[in-house]
Amino acid sequence: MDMSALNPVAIAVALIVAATPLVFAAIGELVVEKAGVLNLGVEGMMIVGAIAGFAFTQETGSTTVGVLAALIAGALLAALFAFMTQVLMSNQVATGLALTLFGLGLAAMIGQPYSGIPAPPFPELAIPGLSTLPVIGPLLFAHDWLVYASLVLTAGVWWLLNRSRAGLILRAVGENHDAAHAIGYRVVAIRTAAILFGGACAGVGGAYLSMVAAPLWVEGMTAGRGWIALAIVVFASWKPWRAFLGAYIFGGVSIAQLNLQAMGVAIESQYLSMTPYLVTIVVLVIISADKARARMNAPACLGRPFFAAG
Amino acid sequence: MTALLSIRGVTKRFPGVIANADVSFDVQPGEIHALLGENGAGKSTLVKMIYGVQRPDEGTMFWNGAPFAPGSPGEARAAGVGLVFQHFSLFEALTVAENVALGLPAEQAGRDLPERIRRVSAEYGLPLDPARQVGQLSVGERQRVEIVRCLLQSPRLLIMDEPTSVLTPQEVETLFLTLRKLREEGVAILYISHKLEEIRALCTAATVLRGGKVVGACDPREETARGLAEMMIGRELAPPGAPSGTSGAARLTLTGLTAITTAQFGVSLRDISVELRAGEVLGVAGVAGNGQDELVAVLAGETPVSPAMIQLDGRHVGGLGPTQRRRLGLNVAPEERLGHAAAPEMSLTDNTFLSARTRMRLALRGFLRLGAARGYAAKVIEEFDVRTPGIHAPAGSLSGGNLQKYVIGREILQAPGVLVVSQPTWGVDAGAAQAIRQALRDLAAAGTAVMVVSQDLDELMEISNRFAVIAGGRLSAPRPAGETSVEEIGLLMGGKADAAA
Amino acid sequence: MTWAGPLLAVALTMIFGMILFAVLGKDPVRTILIIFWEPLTNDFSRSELLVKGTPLCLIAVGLALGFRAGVWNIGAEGQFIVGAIAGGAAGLAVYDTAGIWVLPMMCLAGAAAGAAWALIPAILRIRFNANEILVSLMLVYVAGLWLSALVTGPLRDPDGFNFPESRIFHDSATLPILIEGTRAHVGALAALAAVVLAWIALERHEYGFSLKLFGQAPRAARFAGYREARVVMLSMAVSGGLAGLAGTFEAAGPVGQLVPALPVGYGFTAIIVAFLGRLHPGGVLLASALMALTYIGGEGAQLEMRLPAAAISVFQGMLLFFLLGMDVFSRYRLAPSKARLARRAQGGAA
Amino acid sequence: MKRLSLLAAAAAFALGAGAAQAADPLKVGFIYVGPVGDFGWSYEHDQARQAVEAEYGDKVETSYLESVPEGPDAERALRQMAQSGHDLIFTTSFGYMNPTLKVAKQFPDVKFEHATGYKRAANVSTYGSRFYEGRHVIGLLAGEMTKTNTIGYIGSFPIPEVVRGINAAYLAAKSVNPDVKFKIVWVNTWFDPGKEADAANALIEQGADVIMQHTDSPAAMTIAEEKGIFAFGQASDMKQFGPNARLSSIIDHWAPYYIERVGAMMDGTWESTDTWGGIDSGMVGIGEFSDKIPADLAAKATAAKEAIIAGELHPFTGPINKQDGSAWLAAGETADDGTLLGMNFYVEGIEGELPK
Repeated sequence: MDMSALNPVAIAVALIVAATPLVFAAIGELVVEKAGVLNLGVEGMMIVGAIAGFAFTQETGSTTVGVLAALIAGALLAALFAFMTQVLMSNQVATGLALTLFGLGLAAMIGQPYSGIPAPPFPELAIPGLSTLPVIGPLLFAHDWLVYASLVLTAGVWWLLNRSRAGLILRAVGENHDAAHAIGYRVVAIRTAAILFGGACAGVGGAYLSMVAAPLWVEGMTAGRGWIALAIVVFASWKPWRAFLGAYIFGGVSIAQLNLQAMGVAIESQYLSMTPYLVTIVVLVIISADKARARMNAPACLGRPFFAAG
Repeated sequence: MTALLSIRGVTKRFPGVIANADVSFDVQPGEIHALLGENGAGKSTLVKMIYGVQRPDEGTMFWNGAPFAPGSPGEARAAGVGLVFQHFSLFEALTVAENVALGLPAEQAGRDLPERIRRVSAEYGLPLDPARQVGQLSVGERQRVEIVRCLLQSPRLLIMDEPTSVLTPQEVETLFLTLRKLREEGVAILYISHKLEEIRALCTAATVLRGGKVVGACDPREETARGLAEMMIGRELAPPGAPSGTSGAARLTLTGLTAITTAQFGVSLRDISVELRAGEVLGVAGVAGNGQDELVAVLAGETPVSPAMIQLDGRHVGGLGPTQRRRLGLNVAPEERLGHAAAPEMSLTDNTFLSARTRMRLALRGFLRLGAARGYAAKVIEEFDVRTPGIHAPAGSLSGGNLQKYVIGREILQAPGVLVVSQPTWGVDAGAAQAIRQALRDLAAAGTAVMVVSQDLDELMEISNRFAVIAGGRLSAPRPAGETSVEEIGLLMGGKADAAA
Repeated sequence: MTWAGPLLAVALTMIFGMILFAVLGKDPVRTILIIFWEPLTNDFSRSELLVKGTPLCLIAVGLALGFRAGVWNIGAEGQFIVGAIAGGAAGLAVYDTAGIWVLPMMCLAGAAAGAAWALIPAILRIRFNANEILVSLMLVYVAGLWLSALVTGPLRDPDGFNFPESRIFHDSATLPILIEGTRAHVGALAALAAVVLAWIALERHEYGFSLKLFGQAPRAARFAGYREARVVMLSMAVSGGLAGLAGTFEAAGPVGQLVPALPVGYGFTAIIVAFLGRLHPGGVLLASALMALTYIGGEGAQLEMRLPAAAISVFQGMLLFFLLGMDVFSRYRLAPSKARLARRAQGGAA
Repeated sequence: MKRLSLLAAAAAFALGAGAAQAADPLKVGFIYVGPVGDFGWSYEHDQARQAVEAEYGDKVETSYLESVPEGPDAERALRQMAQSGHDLIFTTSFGYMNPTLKVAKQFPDVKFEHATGYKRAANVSTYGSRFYEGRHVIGLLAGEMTKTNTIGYIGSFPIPEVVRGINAAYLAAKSVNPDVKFKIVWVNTWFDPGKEADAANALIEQGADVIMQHTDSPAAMTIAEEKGIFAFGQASDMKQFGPNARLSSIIDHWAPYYIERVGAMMDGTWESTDTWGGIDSGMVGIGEFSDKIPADLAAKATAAKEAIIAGELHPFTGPINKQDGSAWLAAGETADDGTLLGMNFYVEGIEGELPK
């Protein structure tokens, strides 16, 4: 094995590209789960975001419009989930799965005219002067704006959850919806808002795939990343910065595997591909084993339906 | 003088039930106004309308003479209504300050909130640490959080829904001091309670509800407790029977019972030794959260301990599960009726399987005998006067008192050798409470050893032969019921077991 | 009331589906007929309904039992795969011998492997409090990769030019066919038996009673003497075992060998089927028939109306949403809230 | 009902009661493993289907099922097609092999064409492309164009077809550039644009300045374009994804074969065959050379292509040793098709271990 062939900066840059869609989707889902809702439809919302972002960029020529469209599309699909689970009280697990099925089909249908078209370049937000610095230049100052947005989003959600009143209310709703209702908070409205936010984030995460990472549109291109985002949220024990880290670790395992192979390390690819999933299980076991700690972070009402009967 | 709150002709209907019918009364500034009534009399619904959780179907409320129709708790709070919930609406994972902030308008929940919590709570004799997590507080402290949350908004009307049911006598005294201080400041207090003595000691006016209607108003200071109770239930109470003094052989023996809890806010049981004899009722008093739940769970077999710690008729049963213990004659009726002693969504028939399937042979090699179960459910309903549409009614549709009669009846009719009951009459109206106490006494008289765990001292005084107090997971030595004063027990309950013993 | 919801849902799906198909430029009425009616009009399609419905029904019945107990096994897909691997491997291990014991042995191996795979999340939940939704989900991917590793490695057909698939099973390792000339195999009978047994368990046996009790009121279940660990292990093992059995059936039936593409998502679809069937064995049977119908009808519509496959999954998604949404009108949902309402109204918040 | 009479007709046909009348169009069915919009494998098959329609007009009626998984649903899809009166059915993925044979047995009068498989029957032909011939040509280009002497190769699954492509490309590259190194990354998927892009990035980080791929999406091409290195189109030309990066491409041209086989059906000369067509048959297309390629190199590559077409050049011509150094082909010896079809080893010089 020739370690000298390893360029840490380049790997880090690749890592950022692989992790950013996961950051968006996971942070969005984290907010949803903090409000006490389990939405398993992340994959469906991501892919609808992916096609919406791609299509609108094609039609308008503006990547900003594309990202915005992805955000709205993700939120729209999430609105369907919110209506089903919050108003009609359907089961969250089944509805989330149905949302994924529906989203994949919808995206494929909308996306038919957009297959086989290259994506316009996504503007990089290279910071003049700084981006040409060795090592830290490409590492910190030469990315597209969505990478910075993912950082801002994580910081924003951290601030929201831990420092703001809105976040306090959100946590309260996820912790004990009956009490929150009794004090006079509108549980359904707050949860709906959280679900929409989660959908918007997942949409942007999907758009990152089709507009920056791949960048092109093809059916089924999210290839299971929505499910990984769900795992990351738990892996992170519902903490924004840990979710950020988790996205980089998950992205990292995949990048590391490809890089190791490229370096000529012999690996059983199927068995290596299992590792991220096995690692998540191990991490899950470790954080869950300490019941007290897990309970303090885990939203107590996660996945439980709320009846506003009394 | 204009009343602070006037209720005029308020009616509220639910599918199949009229919760309030043409209710009218006034609350004056600076008065402590009792709202009396059995369970199901419509008190909680009335409170919810005043607090903006629900809206009246008919009738009007006036606030200082102006029409008052709060559309949300926030509006009610803005007008000056504060509510201390019966079951606290607190968030265990959040801190005291965060909990308080959630109940305040945004502009009042600024950075200085922790300081204000400290100041106000000290001022009213309810000290609190704003940074602590609510999940780690005792029940009494949790109530303080609720009260301080109300006080920070300088309410004109404070509604207290059964505030003392979870407090020690000393804590009750402290609370009364706080309430009287508030009254002197001109705050009106709407006080909901079952405890007639407390109402007589504290309140200056009372409105009595029965079946959703106002059936009387009085100055409770001028009434006897008995008079109030009769007004509430609408008939004369039977006098309590004398405790049967005889006691036979030891049926249940606890020896050095120790159970270290792993639950986050649980209480560990430490070195409990006591003997329960045939024919006696042993009362276990104590403030909620001092190990009662754990003790009942250990006796039920939900928490296994080492076999020798519990002996049933001489057999070591500490390691056995609930089913085997029932087979041997140890039955338990836990405190929480819905979700613990009974499954709310299951029918009364299905609920018989919970505890009676072995002793009453309701299941054979795992197959359920539905016919036998129906018969047993019907028998319980009949013998314990459970008011319900029938054996197919879900347990959750029964009122608290009727469900309690069903749960206790289900255990008693199995003729257990030992029966452990927790809070047999908690939240139950006076009529049903009387029936339940009588049934327990009859059971003891028939030779069963009965243990009653309760926070209601009056009740324990009435039905127990012997008394013990649980505090901090330790059980005091039992003493004959007649030789103990309420004050002494209060001290024991406050954790001064060694001082008083 | 119980019937009105699902019927209304199907009707709404037809209306919205017709709009969708019209927008796509296809004859809406004809397309709907092809999806919902034509599969019922000929023997072949009817037999294929059995082929498609059998795994869905088998898996969903097991899941419904677990869901009743509040045990969220969403990794049935993985248990299905592992069941196919174990059943298939057992069949391949005795490739050179024939006998009527071969199939039962394969079924046993498959069911046991599925159960064992499902017990991993069960044990991790009991022992470490790990969320079984996530553990079982992660294990789906592990199982899929494992299948792919095995058919490119130890189980690869030695005469298959290194292509990633196993040998074709011998006749004695292949499921008997129910109706000559079709693919409907005896697995359909097993699915029916599972429905009946599950019904008996739920309505007449302590096992089902303990599951229901745990799902509705866990503390009451402990009070009744049922141990959580036992309920979790048992319901995971049963749902995993049925999923594993379905996997073996699939390998030994319609596919006839182990291939990487063996799993087609039955395990995930079955979750929805379980809810569409209201977690009731009879309902699950109907729901799996309905799902199978839309699959087969969907293929027919693709072929005959040249509808894109994506339009069919959008249509299926709509059907699921309407069915799940209509649940609000069913007794299953309203009963608890009504009870709660009544309780609240009577003043005792307890 | 129309449908019923159609079915009746189909059943009659299946029973051999009546042959298709001249007036009826020939019904040709296609089964695709992916969506027609994958812009790779299934897309090219559908292009060929359209070519068949364009060629024969009214005389032919085509239909297709897309995204048919290679598992248990394939057999039903095939049967539905056979039953609904299709005369000729193309099953376009390896995984349809056994279902094709099963259905063919039940419908002896329907003809089947299975892509990339090796099992045949009286009414089942097989066909495939000698992509490795194309790999030889682009291998020459890659070997010459690399500055870093490092060529990145994205593999899908380590099946013979893919391994053959790697070996052919390596031998060709090595022949013009003795210092060339191959870095191979297996992504274990035919189709995951995100992962293919990650793999391309990983290879570029490892110094590759030319990327080859045996996966279906154009993701690697877009990355190559972005990073300013070279790549080749796979399955389709992919020029629009990498106007600067694309050097050439290996294009699946199924149209000539499909047109020929449909024609054979029409004039009644269809019989079961095994076709493994190379560049000469038109089934393997070499995309036009980019103007980045120097003229002499382009000429050399063109010459190689011509030599292959003429049958003068076999990409696997000895002496070639296997990776472990053991002899495989003696000098001048060419590989037989059997060995090529089951190829499960790297040739000498390729680093890394072939996953098992």
